[in-house]
Amino acid sequence: MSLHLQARGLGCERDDRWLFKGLDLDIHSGEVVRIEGPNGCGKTTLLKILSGQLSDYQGALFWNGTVMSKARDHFLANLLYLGHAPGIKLGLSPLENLAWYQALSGEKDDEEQRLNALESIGLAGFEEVPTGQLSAGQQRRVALARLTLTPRALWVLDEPFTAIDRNGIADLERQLVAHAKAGGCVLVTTHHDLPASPLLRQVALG
Amino acid sequence: MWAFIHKLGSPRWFYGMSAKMQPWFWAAAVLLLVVGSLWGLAFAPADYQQGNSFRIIYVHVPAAFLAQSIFIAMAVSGLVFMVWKIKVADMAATVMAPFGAVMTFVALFSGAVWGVPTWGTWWMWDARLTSMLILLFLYIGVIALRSAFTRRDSGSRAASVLTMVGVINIPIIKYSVDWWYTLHQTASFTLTSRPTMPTQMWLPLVIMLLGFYCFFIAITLMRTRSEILRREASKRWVQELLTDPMLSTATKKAR
Amino acid sequence: MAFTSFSDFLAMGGHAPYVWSAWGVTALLLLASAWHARLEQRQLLRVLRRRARRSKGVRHDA
Amino acid sequence: MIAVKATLLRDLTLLLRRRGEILNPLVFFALVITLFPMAISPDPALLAIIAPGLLWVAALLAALLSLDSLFRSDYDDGSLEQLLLAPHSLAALSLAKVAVHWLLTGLPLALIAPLLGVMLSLPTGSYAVLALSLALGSASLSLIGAIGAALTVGLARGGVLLSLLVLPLTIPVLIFGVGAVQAAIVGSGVAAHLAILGALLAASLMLAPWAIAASLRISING
Repeated sequence: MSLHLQARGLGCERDDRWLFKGLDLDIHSGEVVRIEGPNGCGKTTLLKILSGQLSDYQGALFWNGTVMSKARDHFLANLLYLGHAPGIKLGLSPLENLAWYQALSGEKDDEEQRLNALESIGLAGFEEVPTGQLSAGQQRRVALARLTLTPRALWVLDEPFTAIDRNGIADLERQLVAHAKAGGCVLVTTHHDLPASPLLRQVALG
Repeated sequence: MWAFIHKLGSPRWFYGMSAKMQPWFWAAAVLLLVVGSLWGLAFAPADYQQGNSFRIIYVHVPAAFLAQSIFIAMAVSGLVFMVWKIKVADMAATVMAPFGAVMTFVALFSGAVWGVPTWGTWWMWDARLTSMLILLFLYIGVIALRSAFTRRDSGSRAASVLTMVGVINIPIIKYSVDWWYTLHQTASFTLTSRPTMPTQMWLPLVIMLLGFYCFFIAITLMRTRSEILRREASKRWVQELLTDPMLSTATKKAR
Repeated sequence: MAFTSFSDFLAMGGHAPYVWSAWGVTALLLLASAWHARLEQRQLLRVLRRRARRSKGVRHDA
Repeated sequence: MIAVKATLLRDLTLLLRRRGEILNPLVFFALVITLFPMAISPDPALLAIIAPGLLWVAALLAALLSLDSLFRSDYDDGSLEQLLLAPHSLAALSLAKVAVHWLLTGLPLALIAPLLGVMLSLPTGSYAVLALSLALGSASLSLIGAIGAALTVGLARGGVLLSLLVLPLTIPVLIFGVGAVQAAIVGSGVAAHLAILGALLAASLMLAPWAIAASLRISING
């Protein structure tokens, strides 16, 4: 299925200061789009708008050609958003955290899949350890395990490489490209330079 | 209808329109308040039971009415702001809140003072006074919540939600406080409930009520205009208004 | 007219402190509100005019 | 529905792992009740008169104390964003969170209230009504309080503001809750009070989830 997220004349004003204005953006299936720009230029805000969390912006959003407000349910059913904060409960084990996400995304309760997802992200052996006892990088990996766990077409990732070691970064880069090749699309902000790829597109902000 | 709503919602249009209407409301407010005060203070007959202390009714009741009406007006503005994203509605709600709190305070103060000759005490947990006190807390809550947000837009929307929740609660609070009061009734009669009032008594009350409402509309228009200027200061029409001396005096006088 | 003389009017049949304090506070707060609204508008206009002139001046220099 | 159930389970698990947070409101409740005889008088006759009101006010404050943390940790660790982006009704999901708050705060408070009632020489025959009215009333408190918690979750110092926003709105619940206990002492009209408490709960159940959802969307805006 071909997907298309479209932004027209997007602008965001925060207390009389324009973060960005008149932004046109097209994101299609099979693309990795990297938003870049200096600190405070509104990358996170843009991702929050594009993922449908913020409503006070100017301009219009379209999902597969339909206005976002009418296509919201379909959009959310195809979206996987990973924010600045990983959204991981420190009091729960990685397995329990993923179980909640599986239910939240409307997937079938399947422990086999959760174990596989944790293994593929390199957390085999830590499934039952309270997440609070894991390192920051491992906690981030629990969140990243959702990429394998829940099959969603559109990935919106805010600084996903934070606290991840070099091997993990290489794996994640490969995963992003593979996802785009398989027909998904990835929208990502990062200060880390992604390796050149025909699928990669850079959008400068600010 | 839609065109009208959006015209009304345009700060620029509202700024011009309110300039035209404002003087009339000020004039009406002054006229009604002066006539009502003279009539109520000097010409209305004294009450056979309460004597001249009953003249406090002419400030207590209008203030209490206004206090409740302003909260409802804020809730309606909040709804308009949330549903149609009309910013003028929120600006009006912003400036209404402090005046509403002042009116609630006036109602409380005049009620407390009235209590001395009537019940022999400064404070009685009378149903009306208790409801007013709770209303004052609601006003303070809305004002505090709005100012607690660093982003004005979030503050506006949070205050709108709280006002709407409050306005649904006000009748429930009023009903339960009335019920609670009848259960524990200690005073022989409430301040303002009386079987019949001669025309000479209630006519000044109506005039004072109208005067208070006109005053409220006038001051809301005036302060909303300031709020528009403050929030739209960077817009071009405001800049033109400010830098063109001819235009700014013209809008002040002619409109 | 409910009173026979002006001093009678001021005395309010012995309820003077209550009637006049309630009315006084009300009048005071209404006047203060109106005065505050007017002051707010004037100050705002003054500040905004000055700022507008300054930004215009800067544009001319540059 | 699966998502609502999973959220319910997740929050229950989280809170049950940190038992201190469940115990704190209960200890606070008992402590406040202990203060009153010392501040007023140990006279059983006097205490019996004011006991229903004291128990209700103390329980109200204890429930309020724990409200601030209702959405706080979800806001801090980013789970709230995920909750908002789930393809489910946010109102239903927040209702699950409120239900957990009631199960682990309101219900335990209602259950230990009769015990504290004994210490305040609450007249016999009103204990069951005390527990029942608190159970019903605290559910409304959780719902109304959650609106305030959702409105203040994005603010750095939301705690005191939360009390200021929520307490005036809880007055009807307080009046009829205390009324039910007093009616039980006098021996008449308990059913009417409990019915009104139930009606207040039904109304809050219908309206509060939408207000909570709207407030959460505002708070996530920062």
